[in-house]
Amino acid sequence: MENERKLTIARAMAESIAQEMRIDPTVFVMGEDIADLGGVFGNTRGLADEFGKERIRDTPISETGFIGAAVGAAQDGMRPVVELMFVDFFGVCFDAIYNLMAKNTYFSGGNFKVPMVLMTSTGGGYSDAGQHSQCLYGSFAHLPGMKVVSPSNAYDAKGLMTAAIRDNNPVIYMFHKGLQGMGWLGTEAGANVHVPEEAYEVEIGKAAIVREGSDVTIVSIAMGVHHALKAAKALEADGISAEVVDLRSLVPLDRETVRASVRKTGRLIVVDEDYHSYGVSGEIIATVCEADDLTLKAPPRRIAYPDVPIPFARVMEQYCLPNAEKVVAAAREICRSAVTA
Amino acid sequence: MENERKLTIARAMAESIAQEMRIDPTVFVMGEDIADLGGVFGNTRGLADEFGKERIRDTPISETGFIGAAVGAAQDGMRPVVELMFVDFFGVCFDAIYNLMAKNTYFSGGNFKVPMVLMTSTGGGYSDAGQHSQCLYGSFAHLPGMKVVSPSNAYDAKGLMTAAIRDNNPVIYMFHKGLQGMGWLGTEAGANVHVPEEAYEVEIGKAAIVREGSDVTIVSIAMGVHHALKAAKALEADGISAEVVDLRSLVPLDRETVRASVRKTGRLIVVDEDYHSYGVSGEIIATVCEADDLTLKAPPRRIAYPDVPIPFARVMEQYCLPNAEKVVAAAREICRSAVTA
Amino acid sequence: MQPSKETLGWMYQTMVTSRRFEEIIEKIYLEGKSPVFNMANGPIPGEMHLSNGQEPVAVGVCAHLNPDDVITATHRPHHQAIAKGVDLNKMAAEIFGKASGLSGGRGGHMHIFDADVNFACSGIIAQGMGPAAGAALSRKLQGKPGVAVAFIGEGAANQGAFHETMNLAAVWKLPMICVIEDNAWGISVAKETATAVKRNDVRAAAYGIPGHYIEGNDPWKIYEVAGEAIARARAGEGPTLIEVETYRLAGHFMGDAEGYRPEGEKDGLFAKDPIPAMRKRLEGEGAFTAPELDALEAEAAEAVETAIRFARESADAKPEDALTAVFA
Amino acid sequence: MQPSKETLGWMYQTMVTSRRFEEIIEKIYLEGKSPVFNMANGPIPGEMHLSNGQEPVAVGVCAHLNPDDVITATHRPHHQAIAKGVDLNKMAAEIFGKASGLSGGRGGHMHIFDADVNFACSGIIAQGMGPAAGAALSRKLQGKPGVAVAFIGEGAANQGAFHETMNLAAVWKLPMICVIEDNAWGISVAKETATAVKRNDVRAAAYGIPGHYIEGNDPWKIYEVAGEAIARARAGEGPTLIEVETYRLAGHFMGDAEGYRPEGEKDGLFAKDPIPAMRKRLEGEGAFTAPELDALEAEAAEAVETAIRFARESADAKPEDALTAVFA
Ligand SMILES: Cc1ncc(C[n+]2csc(CCOP(=O)(O)OP(=O)(O)O)c2C)c(N)n1
Ligand SMILES: Cc1ncc(C[n+]2csc(CCOP(=O)(O)OP(=O)(O)O)c2C)c(N)n1
Ligand SMILES: [Mg+2]
Ligand SMILES: [Mg+2]
Repeated sequence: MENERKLTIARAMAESIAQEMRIDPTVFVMGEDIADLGGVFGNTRGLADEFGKERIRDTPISETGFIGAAVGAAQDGMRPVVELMFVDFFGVCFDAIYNLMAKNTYFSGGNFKVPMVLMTSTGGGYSDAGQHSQCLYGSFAHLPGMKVVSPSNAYDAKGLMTAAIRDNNPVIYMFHKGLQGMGWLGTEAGANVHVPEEAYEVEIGKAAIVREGSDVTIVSIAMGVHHALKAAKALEADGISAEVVDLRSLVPLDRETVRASVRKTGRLIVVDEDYHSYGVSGEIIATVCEADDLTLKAPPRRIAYPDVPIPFARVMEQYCLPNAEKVVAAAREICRSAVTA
Repeated sequence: MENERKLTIARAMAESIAQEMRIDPTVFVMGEDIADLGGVFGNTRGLADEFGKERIRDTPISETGFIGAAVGAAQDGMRPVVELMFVDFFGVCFDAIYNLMAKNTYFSGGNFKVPMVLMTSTGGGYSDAGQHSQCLYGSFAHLPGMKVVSPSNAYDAKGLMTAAIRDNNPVIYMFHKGLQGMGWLGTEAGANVHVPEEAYEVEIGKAAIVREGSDVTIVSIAMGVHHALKAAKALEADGISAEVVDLRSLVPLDRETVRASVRKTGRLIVVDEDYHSYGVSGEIIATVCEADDLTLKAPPRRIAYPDVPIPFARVMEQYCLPNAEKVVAAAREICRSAVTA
Repeated sequence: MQPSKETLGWMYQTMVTSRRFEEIIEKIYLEGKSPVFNMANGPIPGEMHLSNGQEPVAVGVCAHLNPDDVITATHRPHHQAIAKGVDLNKMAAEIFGKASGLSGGRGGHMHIFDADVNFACSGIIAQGMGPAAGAALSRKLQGKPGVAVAFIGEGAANQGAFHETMNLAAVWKLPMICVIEDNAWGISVAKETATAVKRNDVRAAAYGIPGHYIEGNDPWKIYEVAGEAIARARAGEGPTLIEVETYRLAGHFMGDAEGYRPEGEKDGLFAKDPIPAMRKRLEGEGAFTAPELDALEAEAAEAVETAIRFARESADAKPEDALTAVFA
Repeated sequence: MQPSKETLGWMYQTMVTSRRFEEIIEKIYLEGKSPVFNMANGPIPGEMHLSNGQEPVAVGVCAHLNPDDVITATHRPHHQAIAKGVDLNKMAAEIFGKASGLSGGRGGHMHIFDADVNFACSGIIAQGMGPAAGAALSRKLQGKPGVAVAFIGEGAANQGAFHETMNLAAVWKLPMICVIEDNAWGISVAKETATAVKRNDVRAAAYGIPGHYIEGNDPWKIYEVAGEAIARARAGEGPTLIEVETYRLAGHFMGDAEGYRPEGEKDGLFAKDPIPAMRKRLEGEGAFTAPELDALEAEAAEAVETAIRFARESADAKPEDALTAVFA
C-alpha cells in the first residue's frame, strides 16, 4: 500500500500515550525504567524527551507503592498510565490492583472514579523461565471491576490504548512480548500493521473476526491469534475453512461474537497461552456450550499452556507452548466429519 | 448414632494439626492471631496451650514475610502450617505463594521440596463486604504447582488436613467461614459430622459422590455442596433425581468422577460461590463438554457469584449468592424433558 | 502551635460526636444478635470495629485539614470520617446498608467513601498508604494545594505497603503525612511481639524524614505535632511520620472477648478515657464553662440522633442494585 | 578479623572463577544471536545478568559459610552460587538448559537451586528475603546450627518484602543476614532517584539491629564485617543488615546499551575492577607471589573450562520432561 505506515505494537502504544498526553494534562506515566530507558519493552520510548521526567516518572522497585499511588492519583482527577514490567510480578502488588483499583468505584457507589491503565507484558517463547514468561490472562479476567484487553496487532494496540486512557475505569492492558516488535524478543511480523496517524479508539469489549470461515471457529487473543491465522492458512489445503476470532478484550467478554461464529461453524477451538485449567479456555468453551440455541458438531478443543510452571530450556518450553501445528492437528481431528462429508 | 462424635470443621482442623504435631516435630503453625486467640476462625484453638508459642507462632501483619519464611522453612526440612486469615488478603503476598511456594520444586528439578499447608478462610453471606467475603477458588486453582482443597464437612476437613500436612507439596487449604461451626458466623449444621478420633487421610484429588441420582449432576465444593444437597432434596418432590458431586479438591481435579456422573445423568449444574467468569464453573463445564464420549441432554448451567465485587448490604449480598432455590430453578428448567418423559 | 478556643470546641465536640455515634451503633449492632451472637443478623450485620478511645488522633490531625485535603483510612474509620466531615447521615445509612448510604449500601462500615471531603478507606492493612501518596502526587503534578494523610494502626507499620509508600513519598517529596494510631494491639497480637522497635517514629530514619512519637493520647500535643507536619507538607518540604499512643477501649471488633489482654489492662485504659480527660482539662484551665461543654455535647448527641434516624428510616438497598456501579 | 592466607587465596581464586565463568558465558551467549540480537536464539537463550565486578561481596561473605548454611540469591546469582560452592558443572549445564543441569533445565540462569549447599534463587526482586528468614527460623526451631544470608540489590531494599522480613527476623532474633549489593543501579534507575536515603544501613534502625555500610568494594572489609555479623547470628544475637558498595561492570542484562549511564562512568568503574585490585594488593603486601596467584588463576580457568565442556557435551533436556517435577 502506498500510504501504509506500519508500526510495531511498542510504537503504537507510545504514540497513543503521547497523543493523549498532548491533549490531556492529567495523563501521566509511572513505572520502572520507563523514562530514560523508554520501557524495557519500548512502549514508552521517546516520551520522557517530549514530556519530561515529572510526567514520565521512573519509580523505585515498589509496585505496591506506586500502583497504590496510581489509584490515589486517579481518584484525585489524574489519568495515570502505569507499567507493571512483567505480569508475572503481579503477586507483589495484587492487592493494590484487585482490592483497590478494581473495587473502589463499587465501594464508593460510583462516587470515586479510578480512570487508570495498568499496562503489563505477557508471554514467553524466548526462554525467560517461570517467573518472566506467563500470560495470566485468566488471573486478571476472573476478578471483577477491571477491564482487560490485549491486542494482537499495532492497529488494535493504538486504538485500545486510546480507549483505555479515555475510559473512566481501570483497564489492564496486556501486551505480549513476542508481538512488541522489539528485535531482541523476536518479531511476529503479522503484528506490525498499518496504523493511522490520528488518534482513534478500538472499542473495549468488542471481539473481531479476523478471518472468516465456515467449518471451525478458532478463538484466541494476542499471540494466539497469530497461531490461529497460520493454522487457518494451513488448513485451507485440507479443505477446512477456519474462522478466527480475536477476542481483544477479555473483560467485557464479547460472548455474542463468539457464539455467533460457532453457531455458523459448529466447531470450536480455543488457543490460549495461559495455563490450561480454570482460565480463558474453559470460560470460552462454557460460554459456547451453555448457550441454549447452539449445537456443536464435535466436542470443543483447547490448545492451552499445560498446568506446569514455564521451563527455561528451549526444547521444553516450545514443547509446552501453543503453536499453529497443534491447532491444525486439533482442527483436523474435529473437522474429520466435515471433510469426509 | 451411639458413638457419634460430631465436630465442627474448626475443631476437626485443630485436631488434625495437633495429632500431626505430636508425631512430627517438624510441623509448626504460623499466622496472625493463631496463638492466644486460637485463630479468628477457631481452627488453631487450644494448640498454643499444648505446644507453646514457639511452635504456634503469632506473626506480625507481614504476610509476604511470613509466608515467604514458611517456604524457606519448608525447604529446610520443616512442615509449616500457615494461615492467611482471609483469602481476600492474597494480594499482599501472592508472589510468595505462587512464584516461590508453588514453583520452587519445579525450578529445582525436584531437589527442593516445599511441604507446607497454607490455610485460608473463604466465603461470605454474613455482610463482611468486598474485601472479606470472597472465595477466589479459581484464582488459586488456575496457577500450577500447588494443590488446592476445600472441605464441605468436618470428616473431610480432618482427613484433608492430615493428608495436606503429610504431603510433600504445598497445599492450599481453603475453609469456608460459613461451615466453620463458629456460632458468630452462623452454622451450616450439615458440616458438623462424625469425626473419628484417630488420624486418617482423605485423598487429595478425589471427589466424592455425596448423593446419588440419575437425572442431573450438581457439582460443587465447600458451601455450595450444602446448597446442592438441599436442592436435591427439594427436587425429589418434583420427581427429579439429583446426584451431588463434592469436588473436595480443585487441584488435582477429579475430572473422571465428574464425567462419569454426567455420563449417567446427562445433565450438569455447577454451583460456585466464586466469581462467574474464568473460574471453577467454566472449567467444570468445559471438562464435561470436551469429553468425546459424553452427550448432554440439556445445556449445562452454572449458579455462580456474579462478576461484581461483594456488596455489604444483606439484601444485595444474598441476591448475588448461590442458594438452593437458584439450583432448584436451574434443575427444573434443564430437567423439564426428563420430567415430562 | 496551640489550638484556638473555637478549634478546641470543635475538637471536643467532634470527639463526643464520634463517641456517641459509636455508642449508638454498638447498641443497634447487638439488635437481633441475641441470644446467639451471629454477625449476619440484625440491622447492622458484618464486622464492626469501634474507635472508642482513639478520637484524639482523628481530631488533632483533622483540625488542620479542609475538605480538599485527602484522607485514607482503615477498617476502623468512624472517628476519622467524622473528624474529616464525612456526611454523618449518609455514613450512618451506609452502615445500615441503606440505599441512601454513601455508597448505596455497597461498602458498609469498612468502606466509607465520601468524594465530597476526599475520604476513602481500605479494609486491607496498610493499603491506604499508596492511594494517599498518589493523591499527594496528583496535587503536586497539578500544582493544586492539599495534603494527604494516611491513617494506619501500629500493626500496619509492619506491612510492605508502609515501607514502599514512605520511601516513595520521601524520594518524591510528597505532601503526605502518615499517622500511626498505636493502640498497642493488632487484634490479639501485642505491639512488642510484632514490631522490632518500641516506637515507629524511629522508622522515619529509613526515609530521611522527620518522625515524631506522641505519648498519652493527648489532643493538644497531637494538634501541635500534626500541625507542624501538615504545614511542612503544604510548604513543599515533604512527608512526616507520626506515631500516637492511643487506647482501644473496645475489643478489636464487636464480639471480641479480649482474652488476650493482661488482667486489669482494660480498667487502666478506661481510667484514661480521653473524653472525660479533655473535658476536665478544658474546664480546669477555664477555657470552657461546664454549660458551654454541655451545649457542645448536646449538639453532638442531636446530630448523631438525626443521623441514626435518617439511617433507620431510609429505604433498604435494592437487591438488584448489587449489579450496578461496578464500572463508572 | 583478618582472613588467613588460605582464605585469601580462596577468595581470590573464587573471584577469578566467577569472572572466567561469566566471560565464557558471555561469549557463548552471543553465539547464534548475530547479526540480529534475539534473546531466544543460541545455546544460551533468555535473559543473562552478569555479576562482573560484584565478586568481592560474594566471596567476602561466603568465606564464613559452610555448605549447611543457607543462601538466597537473585536474578544475578552466579558469583554467589560459585562462592557458596554450587556444583559448577551442573550449574553450567543448567544455564545451557541441559538434562544434566541442576534442575534438568527447568530453571536456567535465574533459578539456580542446589540443595546440597542450600542455595536458592528468585528472579522476583527481594523475594529471597522471606525464605532466608524461614530457613533461619527452621534452624532455630530445630536447634540446628546454621545461618541464612539473603543477598539483594540496592534497588530491592525498596520492596515491601525487605521491610517485612527484616522486621520478622529482628523480632524473632533469627540467625539471618541481609547483604545488599549496592551497584548504584536498578536496571536504568539510579539509587538516588529511587531510594530516599543515601545508604541502606541506616534502615537497620527501623528494626533495632546493627547496620553496616562498606565502601570501596573491598574484599578485606567485606570479610571483616560479614564475619562479625555471621558470628553474631551464630551466637543467637539476631540479624544484621549490611550494604556493600560494589560495581556492575556489565549492563543490567546482556543486550543493555546502558544509555542511562552518565558519560565516563563505565571507564571509572573499569579502573576499579576488584580483581586486578585484589591481585595487586596481595602481591604488594607480599602475601602471595605472582606465580602463586598465577597458579590459582590457572586452576580457576581449568575448573571453568571443565564445567563449560560438561555443559556443552551434555544431552539436551527432553521436551516432555517439562511436564515432570511440578510436584515432589
Ligand atoms: C493484609 C491484611 N492482613 C490482615 C488483616 C486482618 N486484620 C484486620 S485488622 C488487623 C489488626 C490491625 O492492627 P493495627 O494495624 O494495629 O490496627 P487496629 O486494629 O489496632 O486499629 C488485622 C490483622 C487485614 N485486614 N489485612
Ligand atoms: C518485583 C519485581 N519488580 C521488578 C523486577 C524487574 N527487575 C529485575 S532486576 C531489576 C533491578 C534490580 O535492581 P537491584 O535490586 O539493585 O539489583 P541489580 O540488578 O542491580 O543486581 C528489576 C527492576 C523484578 N524482577 N521483580
Ligand atoms: Mg493497633
Ligand atoms: Mg542494583
